[in-house]
Amino acid sequence: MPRWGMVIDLDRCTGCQACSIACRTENNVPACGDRNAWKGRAIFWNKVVAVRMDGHGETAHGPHGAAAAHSRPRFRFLPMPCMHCERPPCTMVCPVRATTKNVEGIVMQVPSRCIGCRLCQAACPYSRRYFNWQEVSFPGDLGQALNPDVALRTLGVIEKCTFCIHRFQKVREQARAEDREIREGEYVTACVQACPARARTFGDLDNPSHAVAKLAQSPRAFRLLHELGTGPQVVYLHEGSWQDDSGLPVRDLLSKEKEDHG
Amino acid sequence: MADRDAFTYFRPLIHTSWGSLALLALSAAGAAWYFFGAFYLQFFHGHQLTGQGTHGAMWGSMVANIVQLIGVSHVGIAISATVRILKLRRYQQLARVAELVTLVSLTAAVCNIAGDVGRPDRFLTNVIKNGNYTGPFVWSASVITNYLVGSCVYLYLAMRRDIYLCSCVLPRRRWLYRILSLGYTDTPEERENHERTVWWCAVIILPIMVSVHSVYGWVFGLNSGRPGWFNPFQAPYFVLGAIVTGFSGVIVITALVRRVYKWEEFFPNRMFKGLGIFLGFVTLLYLYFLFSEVLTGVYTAPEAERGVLHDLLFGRFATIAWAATVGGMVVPFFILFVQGANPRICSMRVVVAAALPIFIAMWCWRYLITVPSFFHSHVPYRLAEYAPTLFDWSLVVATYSFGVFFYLSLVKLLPVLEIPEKFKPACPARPPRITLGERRRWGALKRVSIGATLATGAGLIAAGIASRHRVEIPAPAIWISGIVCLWTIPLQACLLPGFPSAGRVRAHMARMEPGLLRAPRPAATAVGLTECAASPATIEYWIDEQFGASRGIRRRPEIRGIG
Amino acid sequence: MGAFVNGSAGLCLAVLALACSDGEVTQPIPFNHNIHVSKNGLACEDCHEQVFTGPSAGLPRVSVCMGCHDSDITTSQAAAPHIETIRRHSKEGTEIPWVNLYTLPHHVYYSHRRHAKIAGIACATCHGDIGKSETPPRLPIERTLDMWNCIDCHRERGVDNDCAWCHR
Amino acid sequence: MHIDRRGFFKLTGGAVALGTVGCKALERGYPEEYWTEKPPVPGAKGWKQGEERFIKSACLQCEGGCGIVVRVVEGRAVKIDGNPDFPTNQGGLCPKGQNGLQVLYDPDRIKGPLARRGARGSGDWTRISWDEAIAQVARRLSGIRASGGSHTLAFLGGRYRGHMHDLVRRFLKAYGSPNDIDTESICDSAGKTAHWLSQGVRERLAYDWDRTRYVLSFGAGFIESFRPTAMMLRVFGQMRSGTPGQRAKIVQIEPRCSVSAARADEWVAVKPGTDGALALGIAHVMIRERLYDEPFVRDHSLGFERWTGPDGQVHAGFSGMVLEKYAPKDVARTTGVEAGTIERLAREFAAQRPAVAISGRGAAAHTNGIFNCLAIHALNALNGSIDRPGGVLVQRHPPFADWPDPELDDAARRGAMRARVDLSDAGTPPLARSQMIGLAGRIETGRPYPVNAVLLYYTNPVFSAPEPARFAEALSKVPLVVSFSPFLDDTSKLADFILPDHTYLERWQIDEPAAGVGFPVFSVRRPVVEPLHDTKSAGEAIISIARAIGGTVGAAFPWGEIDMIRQMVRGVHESGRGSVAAPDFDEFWKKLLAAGGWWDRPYGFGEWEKSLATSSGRYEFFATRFDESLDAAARARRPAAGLAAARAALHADLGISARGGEACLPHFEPVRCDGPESEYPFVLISYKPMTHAEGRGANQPHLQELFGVQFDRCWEPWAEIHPDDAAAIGVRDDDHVRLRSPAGEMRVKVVTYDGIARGVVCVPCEYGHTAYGRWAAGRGENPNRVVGAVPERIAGGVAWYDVRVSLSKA
Repeated sequence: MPRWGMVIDLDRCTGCQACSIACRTENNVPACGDRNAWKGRAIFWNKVVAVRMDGHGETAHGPHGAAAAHSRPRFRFLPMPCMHCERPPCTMVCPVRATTKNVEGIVMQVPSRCIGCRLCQAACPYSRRYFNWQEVSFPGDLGQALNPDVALRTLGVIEKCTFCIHRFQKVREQARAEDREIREGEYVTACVQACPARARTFGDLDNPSHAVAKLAQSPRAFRLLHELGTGPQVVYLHEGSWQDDSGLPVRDLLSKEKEDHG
Repeated sequence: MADRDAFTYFRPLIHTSWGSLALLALSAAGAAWYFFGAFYLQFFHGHQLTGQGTHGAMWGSMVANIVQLIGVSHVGIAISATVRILKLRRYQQLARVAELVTLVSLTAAVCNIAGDVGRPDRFLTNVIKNGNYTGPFVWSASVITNYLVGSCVYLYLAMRRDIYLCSCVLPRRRWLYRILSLGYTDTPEERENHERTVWWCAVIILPIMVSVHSVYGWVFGLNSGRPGWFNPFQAPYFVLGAIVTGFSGVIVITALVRRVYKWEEFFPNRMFKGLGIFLGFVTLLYLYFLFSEVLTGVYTAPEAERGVLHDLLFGRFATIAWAATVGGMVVPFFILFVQGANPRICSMRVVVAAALPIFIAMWCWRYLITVPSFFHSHVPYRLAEYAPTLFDWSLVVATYSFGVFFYLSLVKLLPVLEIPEKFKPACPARPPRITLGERRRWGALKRVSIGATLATGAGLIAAGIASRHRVEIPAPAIWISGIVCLWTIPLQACLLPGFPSAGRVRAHMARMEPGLLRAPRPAATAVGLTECAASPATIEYWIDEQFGASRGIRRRPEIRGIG
Repeated sequence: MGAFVNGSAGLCLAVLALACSDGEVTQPIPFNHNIHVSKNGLACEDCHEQVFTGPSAGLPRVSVCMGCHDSDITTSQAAAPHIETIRRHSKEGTEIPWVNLYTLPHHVYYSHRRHAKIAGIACATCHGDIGKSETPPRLPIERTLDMWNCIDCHRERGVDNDCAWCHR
Repeated sequence: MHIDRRGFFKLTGGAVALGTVGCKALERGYPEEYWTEKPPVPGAKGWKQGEERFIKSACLQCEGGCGIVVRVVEGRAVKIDGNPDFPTNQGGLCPKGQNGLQVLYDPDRIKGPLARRGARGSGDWTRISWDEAIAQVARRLSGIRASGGSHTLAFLGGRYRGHMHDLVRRFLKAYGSPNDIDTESICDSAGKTAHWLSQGVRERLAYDWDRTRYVLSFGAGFIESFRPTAMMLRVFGQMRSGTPGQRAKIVQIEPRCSVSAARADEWVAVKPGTDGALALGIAHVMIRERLYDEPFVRDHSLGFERWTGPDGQVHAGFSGMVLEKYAPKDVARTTGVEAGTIERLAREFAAQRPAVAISGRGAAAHTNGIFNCLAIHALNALNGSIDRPGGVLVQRHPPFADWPDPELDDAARRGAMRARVDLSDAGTPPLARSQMIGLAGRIETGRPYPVNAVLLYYTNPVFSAPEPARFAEALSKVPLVVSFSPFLDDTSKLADFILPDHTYLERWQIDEPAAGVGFPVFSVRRPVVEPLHDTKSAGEAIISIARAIGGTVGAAFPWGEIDMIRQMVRGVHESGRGSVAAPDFDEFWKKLLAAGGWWDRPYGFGEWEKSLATSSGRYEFFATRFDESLDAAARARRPAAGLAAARAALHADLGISARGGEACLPHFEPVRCDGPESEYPFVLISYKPMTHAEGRGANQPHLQELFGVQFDRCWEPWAEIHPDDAAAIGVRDDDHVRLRSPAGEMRVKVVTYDGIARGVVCVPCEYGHTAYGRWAAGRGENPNRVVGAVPERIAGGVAWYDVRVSLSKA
């Protein structure tokens, strides 16, 4: 049974946000307009967060990248899909089983079941869940571009990254038709396909032959807020600086130890 | 004498002033706005009308309000239950005022929850049909239903006699009270039966009320990802908060009732003083909890955690936090303390003057529990400031005016005061018709049905819990129906005509109370309450009925209408 | 007062009655499955072309109808006007505006290929013996099927009921 | 109120009924499912239900021309992804490219030809038929031509791709107008000119990124806006993937810590406009320590050492000048970069070969832009990176066939003789090819001759040119303004006729990616959906206008646009080279469309005559071409004076402080800003973020919504200033400030940012449209209003970054 996961190489990431747009077009996410955007209601299943790493501005929690060699604003561009945790806090609190952990590791959201109580939203430490604060609107011809494979969400429900489940369903069907397992690279999410810098890799974390499985073991690998014990299935590789090839700053080594000791 | 009593006891039911009509209309309008705003506007135009946002406050003033109302709802029953169990005579009349508060605020809270979720149309059906047992929301649905049904049953049984009296005494709407009293005839054994049942209800309800607010503590406390929420302390913290809120709320409302209906004799200052002392005590306790929470927050490791606390103490929420804590808790506490310590001071005004700020401060603290956490998400998003919009505020206000409306109509419909036993109707509405033989049969039936209900209820609950994992089975629906089922037991116990156990009969025989076995004859038609001279009232009554004629000392009830 | 009460009550009940019965649809052509399937032994996939190849079975395009009805194979007078309609459509190069009744809610991924081809489930399992029906169905399948049908059927066949397999 | 028993029961019943009905009604009224099924597209017949096709085409969200694959379902384009085979982007795509569907399906597109009814800019249009539109425009144009004023037609063109520029040139030639005015001058004329002077190639250079190990990026938006964007993103990822120490290092040199700088390995903050000095400082170290590539300099360069020209004149050498004038400590003073850093950069640059130095608008869009670029490019020469693996390449072009020359009538010939309207006065920059600056003024004043007609293709000067307001006025003086824009943008709003073009997903076009991979490559842009509206590709429109004008003009276009395209491609087929091969042309064409493009790997190194196309056939440190043109200009301007005197005077005119031959060497010139520093203490930098598709992204809501990734801001502009400056003028985040320059002023929100030097204000381009659809119009104010027309006097560019402003709380 595969366990789908993603590895995002922050060293390669350019912060170009192609993933965000790819996700939006693939999953029929509407633009929410200025007023709602300023209210923090813009929906990005996949949001690129600029994290100041140098102490100025707001700093990221969780393991930091290489310490700044010289004083300059250090940004980490953190592409944030749903982490598809192994122990998702959101599925625990959902009162109506609208969000569930799939047997193949995908945290699923069924908007047509959701009652919009926003408990899951509050529970998610990564804030990767989005509530539909206003009507979906695709004025004029924009509706033509909607992806027929993905249903639109009504207002008043939660939606989130589903690892492009509709792609998965098709690929899975094809595999069944040919009576075989799903090949590596056959099922990738829209963001992975779009990423021009190839910062993202997608595949089966439990299958040693898959690239993600190897990358997830890299010394540069870290999981966001792993101290919360959610066990994200989206793994990040932090930046290595140009000179030192050990790559790992102290903080990460420490946090890795923590990881090892449980 | 008698009619004056009746008039004082039933004042709200008998006479309605223009003022209260106006208030009724006003609050009705408010309630209407709530339902329009929450269930029409929000439903079709989304929660964008509120000030909330995903990267910002996901929950806002409405949630604060819900917690507040749930808090208030507890204490109603809590008070009356304590009064019952400990037989606190001084506070006896407080019981029903408080119970009505429970009923109202609980309903209002449920309305708020329904208005706060994105899809109220799915809300109840989905939670009950495919509820997920790990979700605190489902627990709250269960416990709230439990609590609502329970308190209704409790309220009704405790009130039944008075309703019956209404049906005998009031000039208008007797038909209504006759329906409501469901064939209650004020026989001593019925009374005794009721008291026993109600006592048991009280005993059962107390722990339930603890459960409800604990659940609300857990709604917040179980979110590991939320700085400021995630601590094991949350449940007791919330329960205590509820007690503080509730007491302040009940004090204010009782004061109003007393003011409006001139019931100084039933709600004496000394009662308020007592309440005040208790309120002061719990407030102090709450302050202590608060302090210890802040302390842990300040010392605790996670940055976000510290961020929240810092924000509360010195940051963007500092003003409201300090104002609420000092102006709304410390100062009132000292007021109450002074009053409590000083035997010469004993005034309702003082207590209310302390209770009101406490009530408001508690609301503020609900708000401060809910909102600040969102401004310290672990991942540094750019967060939108949250301020409740006019719409938010209007809904909050509207909720309370809904409460006012509901409470007022209840007061106008039901007897608020418990009418002491020494009063009996000059003319019993109807004589008990059931003969002794029938009673035996009914009694047997009753015992069977109660046993059956008990089995069914327990079974349903067990079945529901057992099937919690099955997607296709509506587990919560099952266990909730089980709970409701169980709550019919006290009703049965009181409503079904029964037959006292042989033991009890013997006891009564020993105390030579003939009435238990014999039906009273219909008395002459009359109105008004007549006060029985001696007690035990029953004996007096029956001797009078039996031998009065021969002894020629029949007491005629005065025939006079009531103003 | 009383009048108002009576009035409102009556009105509400009326609306309630109205609300409970709702829209049946009529197809542009009263297609007779019985003649085509039972009498002339057409298979489902002959007209619903992608039933074995795609998620949706597909409604017959004009070209499919014209495959047979180009020549006068129909003698019945009753059918004549409808045949004409078909021909008109094909002449104008427009499609027959079939009303798609058998669409599941859009948040469900239901693949005919997956069920009819790979799993080899008979069409009648869900569609009943529509092959014998004289007139096209009037109610959308949502009214006759709901998620619990899927779930029960899956359980019978030992397919797991994970949300992610069907919901999207 | 008295309620009797029956009433009570009725009420209860009523309430229950009401409740049920209410719920029912809610369910009904509620949009439970928004269906994504849609009515069939007209013309999408032959699509099975749910059928999907993947059609390869080319992107046009910028000039990158990346290969795309469009997923089309039932005749609707629903997703755009990168074409995995295409050599530049190799399957990746930038956000702009991903978002192309919002260009195609923009609800505010122009639905058909429009003729102005009300006053200019009143927005009062009448829909007319294409024939009518063509006829009317043609009548006006032929009228102008008949009156012997064919040269008074000016064609303003922006994003010409593939065949379009040739087509327009052909039209102008046949019609008889010299005024082919493109937007190069407001883009990066300086860079191209520098390449021309030093290497003889007047276009963007390509770089062998896959093998480069060190990048000095001078003011180039390496990630955000260096073209082809998607390829740069891919390249960045690739550079980062190597093991530390061996993998490429990227050094970003610019005053602002942009996304590129933040993601680069090192950010060197330099004073605006002093990039050239820094480059020369680095050169100094390399020469002093003999770190430069001596064989290359010896064999392939001119003017490194002191040398004697054919005319026996002795010229100072580059090395001498640099060693003398640009010691790190002096450079440090000019640039604000520590001498130590300069030394280190020089050593790293020389050690980590192959290494390249690239220059972008940040270095080029200054009054001294050309010299900056020359100096920066000189580093490549010193490092021997010219035409080497991992170095600078010269983009090779596909062997397109030409169209047969049109025969011209004498009206055309006469017209072609006339001077260009944009380059025709005494102050004309000697190396300019076309010039936006001052154009408005010339049109207004009617010198040298009044402009009677302006045709606009893919350009929006009223938004994107400096002093946009002035441009609007100028246009109001022009009797006939015709726009081919598919959107009602700021300039089209002022037109008399709008002949709406197809969007790039509806049209035929060949596209050659802006210098990217070096080896020749082109893609074919083809309709992926039927045209949505009653639009017509601009090429077709121009052709039919020409035909309607008739005579030789019409005769110049015997074929339709698609035939012209195929004609060009025939050449490629006949050359028999490249990725697509087929016996006959139709086969070739089919294969070409299937592949989405044609390319001819690998890049041929060592073809010096191609890559060093200067007169001397060497890399010219001393730009002989420049020398000649300066002489020519000097003579032209001051025939009376002797050459030396004239040159001196010319230098004064052009603001070149260097004397004599040094002017033609890569050297540093201080920038000239208008407005005294005392009054305008801040320097304004208007930069391009990733989501800004050359000012054409504003009408795409998705791009608007993730506009500023660094500050997570969207939907409105902002001005970044250093926290200390902010404190000094007493503003905090989200306060409004007023930017004033001699040219104009704007009001904008403040973002304090410690990632920029003090005394610098940064404003992103994109906002301040007055039209251009519901999402673009009326958002914030246009920074170009503040940018005065500070001319770059040598190649006629705009010195975008030499703008001084004052800040005040507003």
